[in-house]
Amino acid sequence: MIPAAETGPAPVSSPPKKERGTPFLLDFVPLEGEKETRLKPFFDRLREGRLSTTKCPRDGRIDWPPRVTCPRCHTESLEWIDLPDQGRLYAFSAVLGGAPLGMESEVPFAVGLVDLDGAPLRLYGRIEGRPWNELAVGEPVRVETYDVGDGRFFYRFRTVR
Amino acid sequence: MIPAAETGPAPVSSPPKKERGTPFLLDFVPLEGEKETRLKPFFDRLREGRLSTTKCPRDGRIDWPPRVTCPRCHTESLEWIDLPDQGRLYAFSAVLGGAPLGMESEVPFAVGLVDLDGAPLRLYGRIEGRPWNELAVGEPVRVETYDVGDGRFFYRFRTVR
Amino acid sequence: MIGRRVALVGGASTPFGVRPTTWTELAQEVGAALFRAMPELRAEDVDSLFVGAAEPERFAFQSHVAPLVAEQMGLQPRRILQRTELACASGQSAIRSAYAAIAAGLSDVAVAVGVEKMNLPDMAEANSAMGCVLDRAWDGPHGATAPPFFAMVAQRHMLEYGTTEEQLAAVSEKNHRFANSNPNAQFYAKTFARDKLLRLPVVAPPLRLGDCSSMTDGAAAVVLVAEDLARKYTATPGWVRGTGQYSDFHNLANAGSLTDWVGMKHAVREALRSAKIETADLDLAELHDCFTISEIIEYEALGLCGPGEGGRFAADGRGELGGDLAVNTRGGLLGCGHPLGATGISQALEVYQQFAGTVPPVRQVSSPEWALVHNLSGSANVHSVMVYQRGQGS
Amino acid sequence: MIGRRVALVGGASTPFGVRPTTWTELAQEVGAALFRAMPELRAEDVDSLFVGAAEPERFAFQSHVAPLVAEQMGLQPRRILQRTELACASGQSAIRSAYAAIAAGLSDVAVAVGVEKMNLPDMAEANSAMGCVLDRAWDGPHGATAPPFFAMVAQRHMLEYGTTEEQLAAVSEKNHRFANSNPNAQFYAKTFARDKLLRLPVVAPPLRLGDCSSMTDGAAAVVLVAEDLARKYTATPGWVRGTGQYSDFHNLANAGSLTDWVGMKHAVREALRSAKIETADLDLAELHDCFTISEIIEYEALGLCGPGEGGRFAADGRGELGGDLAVNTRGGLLGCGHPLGATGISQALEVYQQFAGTVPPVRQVSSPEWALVHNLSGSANVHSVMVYQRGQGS
Ligand SMILES: [Zn+2]
Ligand SMILES: [Zn+2]
Repeated sequence: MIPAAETGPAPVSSPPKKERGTPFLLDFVPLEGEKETRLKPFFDRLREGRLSTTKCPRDGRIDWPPRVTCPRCHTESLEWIDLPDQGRLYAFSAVLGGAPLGMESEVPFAVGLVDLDGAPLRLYGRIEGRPWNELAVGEPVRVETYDVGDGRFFYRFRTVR
Repeated sequence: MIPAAETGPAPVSSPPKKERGTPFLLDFVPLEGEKETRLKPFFDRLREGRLSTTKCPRDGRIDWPPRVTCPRCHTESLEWIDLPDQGRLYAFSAVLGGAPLGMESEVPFAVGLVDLDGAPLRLYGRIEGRPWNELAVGEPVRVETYDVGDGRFFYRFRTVR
Repeated sequence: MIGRRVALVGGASTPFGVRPTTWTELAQEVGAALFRAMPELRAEDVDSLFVGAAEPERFAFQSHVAPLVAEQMGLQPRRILQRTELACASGQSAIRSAYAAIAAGLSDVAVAVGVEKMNLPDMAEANSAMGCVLDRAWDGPHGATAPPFFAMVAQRHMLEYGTTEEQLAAVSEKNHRFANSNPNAQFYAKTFARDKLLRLPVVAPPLRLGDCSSMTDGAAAVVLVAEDLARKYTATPGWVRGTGQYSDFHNLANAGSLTDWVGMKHAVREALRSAKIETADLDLAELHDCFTISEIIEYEALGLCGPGEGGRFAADGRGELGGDLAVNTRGGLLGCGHPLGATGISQALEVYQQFAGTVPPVRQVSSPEWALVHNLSGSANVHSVMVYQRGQGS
Repeated sequence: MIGRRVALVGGASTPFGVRPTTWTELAQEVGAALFRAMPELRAEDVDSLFVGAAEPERFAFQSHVAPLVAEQMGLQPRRILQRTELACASGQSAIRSAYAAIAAGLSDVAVAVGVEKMNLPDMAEANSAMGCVLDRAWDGPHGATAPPFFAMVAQRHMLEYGTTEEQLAAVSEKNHRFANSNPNAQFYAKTFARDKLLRLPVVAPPLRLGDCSSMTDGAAAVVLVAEDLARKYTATPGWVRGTGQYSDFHNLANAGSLTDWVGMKHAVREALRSAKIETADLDLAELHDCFTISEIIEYEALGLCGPGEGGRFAADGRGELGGDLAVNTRGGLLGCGHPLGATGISQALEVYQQFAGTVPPVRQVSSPEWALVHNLSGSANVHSVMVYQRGQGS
């Protein structure tokens, strides 16, 4: 027998409304509202300055990005845990041109992969603080959260030296 | 042996530039410039008030939309012919809601399929002139061309009664 | 067919509707639902993944969705991984791809999954996405989307054959009623009597709201396996017996008759020929009722009635359970909603569940053996058909 | 493999580059080029059409492209019609789908065609389209596109193994040089000496302009047929002998080692296993050189050299004609440009032409028998490999 999926809140009756800004299909930042994502707790925590993710209570493993189901045992009862706010640059580069729409004015900007201290995660993100040509593999960075400009929050890294 | 395609002008070295207006991926109207389409003659004729298409000189058949190659014999030596500017409504309906982005302010609008007089073509298009609930299958309409607002031209139909 | 036999051995679906979830979360949900529904399925059994999705690039601003879905579902495909797109028929295309791969020996256990998230913050953007399913550059600037096109189809059918609004409503009432037995359906909890349907607002004349399927969020997945593995997963495999597709045209100028769906006749003929059966052998059919008029013309193209008789066929209840052929027992696109890529998968899931005898009695066909699934896409310019046969008792 | 043998029997390409044409016009051009190149092919022979296209929904604001391409090429598919998408590997996915369909007996004569139009009026929109190939919602907001990702791969390879900019330039110089023999290549008429390459602007450090493949417009098509039909079209069929794919991850956090492409090793192993050959048996390879560092790591993953030795392998000319293995004789993605969906098709066309002995002598491999085609997609999170064998003389 194939049971109906028992997942998630019940369907709601009308789609969320949004004021026209950047068209959705050119807007990289996730929608963060309760009518838009089951990961609202992640964004609520971002708003409090906390970078977090989900952990499966059965196998004790954490995943990135945060999930609504465990990819291994498929439970939907996942726990939220805060992630370390420090890490080290595993690799980095920079965008010197060819940026996506809406990011052209930020060029040049640095990006990198950051090994979080004490967590088995290597996150990709924007690296703020110093120009790309002054960065070094292995140097420490910290996590910061920020308002993207319309009330939504996201995260990035900042050099600490 | 596989010869290189002998089609079209040689590649050019830089993409066309466009002032930022409606993003390309939300803009239904074709790009009409010589760096953008090999069908520029179609749009040049539209600008002169003429709706035209291509005809294959080998088999004498016309196609819609206009083409750069014949779908039957694959020649690229096609002729341009003007189409009749009169036709009759084969079917029609109207958009009373759910319009694509940029067309919401035009709602309600009528659309229909028009059998051109004396040409074996049944074209889809906007029907202007009278509200949709006053239209009738079989009634005559004429072709008109118009500036979409930024110098590009397109075509539509208008009732004649 | 030359290769191995291929069996449909199970599946699952998320709830369909306006869902407070992202595209990606829907893919997670359907993965969890699938493994719950099929406890004997292990992730490492699955060697291939076929993702049916119409427009994630627009609806979710996300391309390269096949590996994304693999990650979401907890799968690691090692044989074949791809997304197939055929607009409204993307789900069935994923199943057909899995079928070909398994038959050819390139895969043993494949998941075909459909995911679509159509309700966006700005529905005008979603409507633009629907518009570019048709010929964007030539028909699109006029405002060409599915409703006005199928409205013209309905207008011509009414004009040529005397089909009525009441006959259209009969299709809608039937499919919404069936959807009341399907907890995953978008309109599971809503009832639509015929007189209520006839009072709903006109969307694209002559079509009313109840004549049109919805913009829907949802995901569904099925599992297909090679013949020797079928019994490992189910006692009631659905064997893929036939397939047919036909592509007529793209620009609306090249559509030919609006009311005689020649392409569907070709696809049906090929699918039935390959299955070595006739329409009369079918016990149930999932027909692509994106609009009520579609199901009416599909009755005709399938050969259930003569040209122009589809409206009366509907009104006479001949597409009901106990009629000539049980059509859209799942609730159809009208009752379930139409998350483009998930629709074809959900239809196949209904076939599996009908064969397994696990649907609620109110829609259970008695001992079904043969089922046909049909999808059209775009302006009915492509028709896709598959035929399944219930496996004999183990 | 269980079904019929499948042969690659011909193909054609449009010029690649910044083309003054629409997506749709490219599809027409490649149709005309195909029928010119294969005068013995009749449109009505073609029963199936597989369209490889990465993002027509964005690059061309057009979905449901399979029937559109059919109309443009003058084809009317009656068996199978679909578009396959796997980002940068969409073209190879179309070929794989045709292969499976023919092997399974579902198609006899199939066209696999790739079309992409990447140069838009506003290139920032095109860059956004490239961004959503990666995990749009989680990596995208940081500005994740291919160049910075592969730049980090290069940085790590340099750090871990001492790979140099000069070694990267060796790959670029080779592939651009080969492209000078290919009139359809984007950089057919341009030369790039190593010292010139090392002075080009940095795009994403440490990668310079010459280390990166371009945004390219172009289309290519090949024809695959069932075994008994091969001789009807060519005296030098390329038999599909093996296929392998592997999907590792999607979000960049789950990439594991940047420099050890485990997924490619899996895909290569499966493809070679199914072809019953080893790397040493290969006579030519088309490797996915979206960036110079890619080809270097692919040498390693293919087993041509040890871990970290790819840079020296390149600098020593071991990937040249007359070296250990002729790699990217067509000119590669670096020299030909990279119209996503067309790339995999163009690579297969090079294999066919090498087998037929019709490429210019400057890039003709001597009596090739075995060829391997590799595509990665996204952030090298998916690897797709096919192996072809030249048919014996008729
Ligand atoms: Zn778990
Ligand atoms: Zn001709």
